[in-house]
Amino acid sequence: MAEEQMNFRKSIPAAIAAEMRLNPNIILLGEDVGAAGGVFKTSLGLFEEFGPERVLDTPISEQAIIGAAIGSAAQGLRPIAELMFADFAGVTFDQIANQLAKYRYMSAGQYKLPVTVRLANGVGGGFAAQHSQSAENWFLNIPGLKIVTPSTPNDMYGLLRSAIVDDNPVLVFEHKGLFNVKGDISNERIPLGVAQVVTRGTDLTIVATQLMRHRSVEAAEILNSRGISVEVIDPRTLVPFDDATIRESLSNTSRLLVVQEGPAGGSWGSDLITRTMSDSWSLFDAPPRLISSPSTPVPYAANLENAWLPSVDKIVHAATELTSY
Amino acid sequence: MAEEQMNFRKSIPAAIAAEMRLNPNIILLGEDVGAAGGVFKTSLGLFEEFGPERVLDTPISEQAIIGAAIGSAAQGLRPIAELMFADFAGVTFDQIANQLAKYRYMSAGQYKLPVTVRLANGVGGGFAAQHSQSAENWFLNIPGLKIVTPSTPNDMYGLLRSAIVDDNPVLVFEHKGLFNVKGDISNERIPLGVAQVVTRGTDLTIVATQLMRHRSVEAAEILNSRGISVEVIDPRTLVPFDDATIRESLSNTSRLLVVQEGPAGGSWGSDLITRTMSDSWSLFDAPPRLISSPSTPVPYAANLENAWLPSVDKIVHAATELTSY
Amino acid sequence: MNITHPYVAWESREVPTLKQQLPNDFENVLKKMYEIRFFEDEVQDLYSAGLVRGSTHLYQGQEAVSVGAISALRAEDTMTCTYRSHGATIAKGAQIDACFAELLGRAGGLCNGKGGSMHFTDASIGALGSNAIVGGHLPIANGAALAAKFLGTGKVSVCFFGDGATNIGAFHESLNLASLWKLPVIFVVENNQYGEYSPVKSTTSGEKIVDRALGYAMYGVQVDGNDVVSMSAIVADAADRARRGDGPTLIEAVTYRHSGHSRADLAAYRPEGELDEWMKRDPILLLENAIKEFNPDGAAIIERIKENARTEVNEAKNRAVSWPEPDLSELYTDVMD
Amino acid sequence: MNITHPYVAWESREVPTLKQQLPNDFENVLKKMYEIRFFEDEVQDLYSAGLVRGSTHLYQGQEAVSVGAISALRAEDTMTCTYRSHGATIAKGAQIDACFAELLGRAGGLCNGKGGSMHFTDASIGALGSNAIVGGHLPIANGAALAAKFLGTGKVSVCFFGDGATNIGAFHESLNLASLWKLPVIFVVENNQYGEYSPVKSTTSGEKIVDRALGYAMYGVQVDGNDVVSMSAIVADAADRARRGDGPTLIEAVTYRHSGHSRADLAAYRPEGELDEWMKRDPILLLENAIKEFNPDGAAIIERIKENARTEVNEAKNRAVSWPEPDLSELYTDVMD
Ligand SMILES: Cc1ncc(C[n+]2csc(CCOP(=O)(O)OP(=O)(O)O)c2C)c(N)n1
Ligand SMILES: Cc1ncc(C[n+]2csc(CCOP(=O)(O)OP(=O)(O)O)c2C)c(N)n1
Ligand SMILES: [Mg+2]
Ligand SMILES: [Mg+2]
Repeated sequence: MAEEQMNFRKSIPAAIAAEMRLNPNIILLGEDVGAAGGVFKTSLGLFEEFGPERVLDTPISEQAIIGAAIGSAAQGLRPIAELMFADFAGVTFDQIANQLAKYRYMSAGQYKLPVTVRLANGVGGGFAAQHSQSAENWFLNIPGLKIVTPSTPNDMYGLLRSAIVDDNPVLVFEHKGLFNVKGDISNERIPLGVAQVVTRGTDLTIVATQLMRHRSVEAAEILNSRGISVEVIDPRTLVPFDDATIRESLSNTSRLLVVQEGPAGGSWGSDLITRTMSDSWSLFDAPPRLISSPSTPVPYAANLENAWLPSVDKIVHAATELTSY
Repeated sequence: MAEEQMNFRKSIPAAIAAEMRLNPNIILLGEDVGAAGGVFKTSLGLFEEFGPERVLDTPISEQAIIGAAIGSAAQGLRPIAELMFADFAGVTFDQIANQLAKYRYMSAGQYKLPVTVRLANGVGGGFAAQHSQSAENWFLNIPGLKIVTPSTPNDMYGLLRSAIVDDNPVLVFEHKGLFNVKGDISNERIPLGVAQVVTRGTDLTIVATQLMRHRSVEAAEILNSRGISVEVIDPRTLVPFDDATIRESLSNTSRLLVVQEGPAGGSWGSDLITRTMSDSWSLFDAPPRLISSPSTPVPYAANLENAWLPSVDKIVHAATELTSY
Repeated sequence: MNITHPYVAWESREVPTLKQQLPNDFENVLKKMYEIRFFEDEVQDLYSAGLVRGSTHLYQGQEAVSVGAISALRAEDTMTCTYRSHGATIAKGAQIDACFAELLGRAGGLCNGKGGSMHFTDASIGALGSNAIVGGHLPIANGAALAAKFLGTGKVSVCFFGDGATNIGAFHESLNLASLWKLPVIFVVENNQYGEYSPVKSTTSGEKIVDRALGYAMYGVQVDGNDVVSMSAIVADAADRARRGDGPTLIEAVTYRHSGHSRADLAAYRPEGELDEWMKRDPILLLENAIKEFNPDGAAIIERIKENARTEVNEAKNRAVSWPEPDLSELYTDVMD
Repeated sequence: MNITHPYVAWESREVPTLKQQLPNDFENVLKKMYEIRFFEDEVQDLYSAGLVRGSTHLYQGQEAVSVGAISALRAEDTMTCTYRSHGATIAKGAQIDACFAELLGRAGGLCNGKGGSMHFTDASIGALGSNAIVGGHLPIANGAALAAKFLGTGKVSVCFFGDGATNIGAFHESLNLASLWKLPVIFVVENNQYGEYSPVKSTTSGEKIVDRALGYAMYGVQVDGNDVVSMSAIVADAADRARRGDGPTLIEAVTYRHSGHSRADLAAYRPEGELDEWMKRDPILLLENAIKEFNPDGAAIIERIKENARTEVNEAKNRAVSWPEPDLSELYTDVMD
């Protein structure tokens, strides 16, 4: 199909519409996803095209939203539930972690739940502590959930389509800081669990998602100009994680830097380093390094929030240190 | 004070009573914690001693329980909230992660919340997927919470007392598989954030908590008898974590094995390995290793549940491999 | 205090009772109730013998609630329930040997032994799942109803839960949404007087649980949960309303659990004599009295049904006990594709 | 339909209104309302100028709710509210420059700039905190009330939230617990007709929000939230009841927000003419009309108060804009000891 330029925000309803056209049993539900087109305008046009039976505005009842998705999925629908800010997963954590994720296992496979949960995560410019979290990390210890973290309009589009047609529960995190990023869209599904090598390089492997992927690419350009050749890899999916691509890169670079928004504790970056160290110890010529946010909630003030986010400078600095190890 | 033998279960109300006697503003609230003495009998006798105003039975309303603790702590009380099975933290995740943990930061320190939350975690013999989780891992990515995981009656007693008098929110995980473990009680507070070196050794450092600490000690005995000298360390507190003690041990053993109940993703074991590798790379002579449960919910059937838990055998095997690296 | 509540049918409608009539298919109804009774008696024994692990929550005394409710529904209707779900799952039609096997953690169990006592699930009979999180299944019951409405299957979603569950957030969110969207769902509160060790009044504000229906402009009915005819009639009404597109109903079935909350709970918190009073209203006893009253051969019929049920349950248990543990590979399956 | 609801005072009690009387301290009441109005107008400008980040939720049109409520309370009473909390926090007595500074992310802000628009907190005046999670503060309001009861301080805990919040689980759990424990808490629903872009009827089942009080056997009152005298009288009643140990009250204050939900929302979803109708019932206008009606010097008094408020707000803003950003070290403080 023809490529077209689209921003991240618009790629979302485009992906949903593409799948909804193919399968009449796909529904979308959430707060103000219908008539209003979503608070982030990420479901714009869907209500008009698919009507109030397939695009459902709900009360502010996140447990009811996820439960409706679970039950209807068990009975033949393929629901997409939007939770708006990912932080709101807190009020429906039970429905996601104890119900959605475990349903298939507890029933020994009698029910599969093709549920997509959409969440807007990350720092978005002054939303403060309860509206800025990288909530993808909350679910890493909960088996039974796929976790998707797209960084470009094309990945957003293609991965969301794959999430919707996947037979497993999939959490899709849409980063608030990326909504206005533009890029080409190839109008195709992108398989879950396949990393993307964003820039090729030989001295250092940087693994990063979402906003940090973009900062890492910026850093890589600076580093390249200083003679340090950096391979930036975007895993795109955290569960399942494409360890093979990281390992392959490491076998060339011998150095690993993981850059992540959000605190280090219980994070995917921490998991990646532990897995890679344990399994591919001999590939390393230097200690692995995790750049993350400090262990604090997200502050409001611009200068504090900026300092909370790992900066391009910080990445450049750490990369330089690592490669001179 | 004189030492006495006590089991893990009984050390809990003993600790609570000791602090309640010292401070009239300590209250305990939760489902059936009062007249019934708790579903695990871990508040036995408190209702009788302190009465219904300080030991409060609540409805099945976990959000209301944690909220009552937060608000009353902001107004001068020192509440202990019991959530019964740690898995139920799912229905009040928002109150813990978005409210309790962030309250102090968001208000720039205007309020400190001396709240203790007690949760019964881990596998307890056939409670299955929704009543067996190691929920301590759910909170690692949430700054603002101390996390305590005692393994012995004495640690349970002493750490719980410290949690209660701590000015920060503290989550205390009481492992269901340990309730009947007996041991000496020294009747003193034990500071949070200090690891315990359980067995001294020179070939390998094993770090483990709760049930896995006990299995690790068993494994260490077997390994010792085979000429492998193992240092078992119980961190006792996951946040703050006593990295220094681990590092010191590693500087002797050069080998690290972390043993943990629960899946590897987003876990404290994963965090520990990443931190230690990044900070103390040169101490390692072999790849670090994480033994964890498989990435599945906890199954019910005895043989499956047993296989889900890391066994002494598995520890012995991994330790042997590591030391021959 | 008498609340005038336009949505509560209780005061305004004659509810048929066992004093007036037998259930249509009274033999099957009695049989199901006995199957459940004997099943639970056996479970208690198996538990005491150390063969059932974790927790079990028995249903003796509440049989009329789910048996009555399900007798008014269609086979294809869906059901969700709590950890105290052995009764409802058998009432819905699960194989008894597979139920035993699940409790025993055996291959051939409803969930291959992976779920256990608190997670009885049988997709083949529309038993969508039992939930060990209080209130966790109410939102899910809505989802099943939403699918029925969307697909036009005419299915009704029945949701059983306890009095204690009416105080948890998920209850509220679910009732509001169901009412708003006119979902074909029937919420059945089994008010067995206690949530764990706490009497319902000590944890639940309001005059009656069913009063909460008003806040959602939902039909609400309080009914004698030990009277299988009343239960059936009220649920039949609710199912009609649901299938007509008139939305959900909240039914408060007043009943009693004979045993403690779970496992070894001896229920010392119950006032002296309370159990005795309720034993006089044992749902099986009430049904048997009616059968004897309305049928000259009543006593003989009862005896036959009872013995059949006893034998079947016993044989089912013996089969299940002989089945093997699940294969170790089961540990890793059914997580994700 | 008219529901006979024994707990609802609305029908059974005469509620005083601005048609009958002025607030006792009407000058201060008007001043507060103008402070809030001008504050929010400035915030809109600051937001448009790119000086306020994230989200802001303005309060114009709802001033009578919190100003009226708080005028009936004691200074030591505690308050919790939502992200739409600038009004309530100023009503409770926060310094206006510190409020501006918080929005601007400056040192000297209520929370040193760490909280922002959605987390106004001022311990010195009992403003326990604003919550960006819908319903998240209701359980916390109970906690403050529990402490007051336990310590015998006589403090009342007032809790403001929106109509949309009445559909979330925490609402239900909180009202049940408050009723059960007879906590001295006043739940004030600011029914401003919309939750985000959704009209209240599209998300909220039941005839009236206040009907939900019945399920908890709680006092419930619906009141004209644009009438500062009615608000004050009803809250005074509720506070008396709370201090007497008679427990909580649910007050549904019917009101309207003049602007969109947040930031750039132009509120295109509102029916044509709706805003105009409500502007005729602007709470400031209603109060001014009453002042003119009851006081021969009314017009002059109003003019003086208005200008004072305008000047004070403007000066406060100018001060706040000149304050520095928080020190970078603030990033790391106030997490844990
Ligand atoms: C969210 C949650 N909180 C607490 C529990 C522990 N628990 C299990 S059963 C129960 C009592 C439930 O009472 P009720 O709803 O009346 O049902 P019953 O057991 O009487 O059938 C409690 C508190 C739980 N399983 N889930
Ligand atoms: C748990 C949760 N869900 C959703 C949101 C997003 N949200 C913020 S305000 C709002 C509308 C709230 O409406 P209402 O309670 O009527 O208050 P109002 O904004 O009208 O004052 C929503 C849905 C949130 N902040 N928290
Ligand atoms: Mg009950
Ligand atoms: Mg509103």
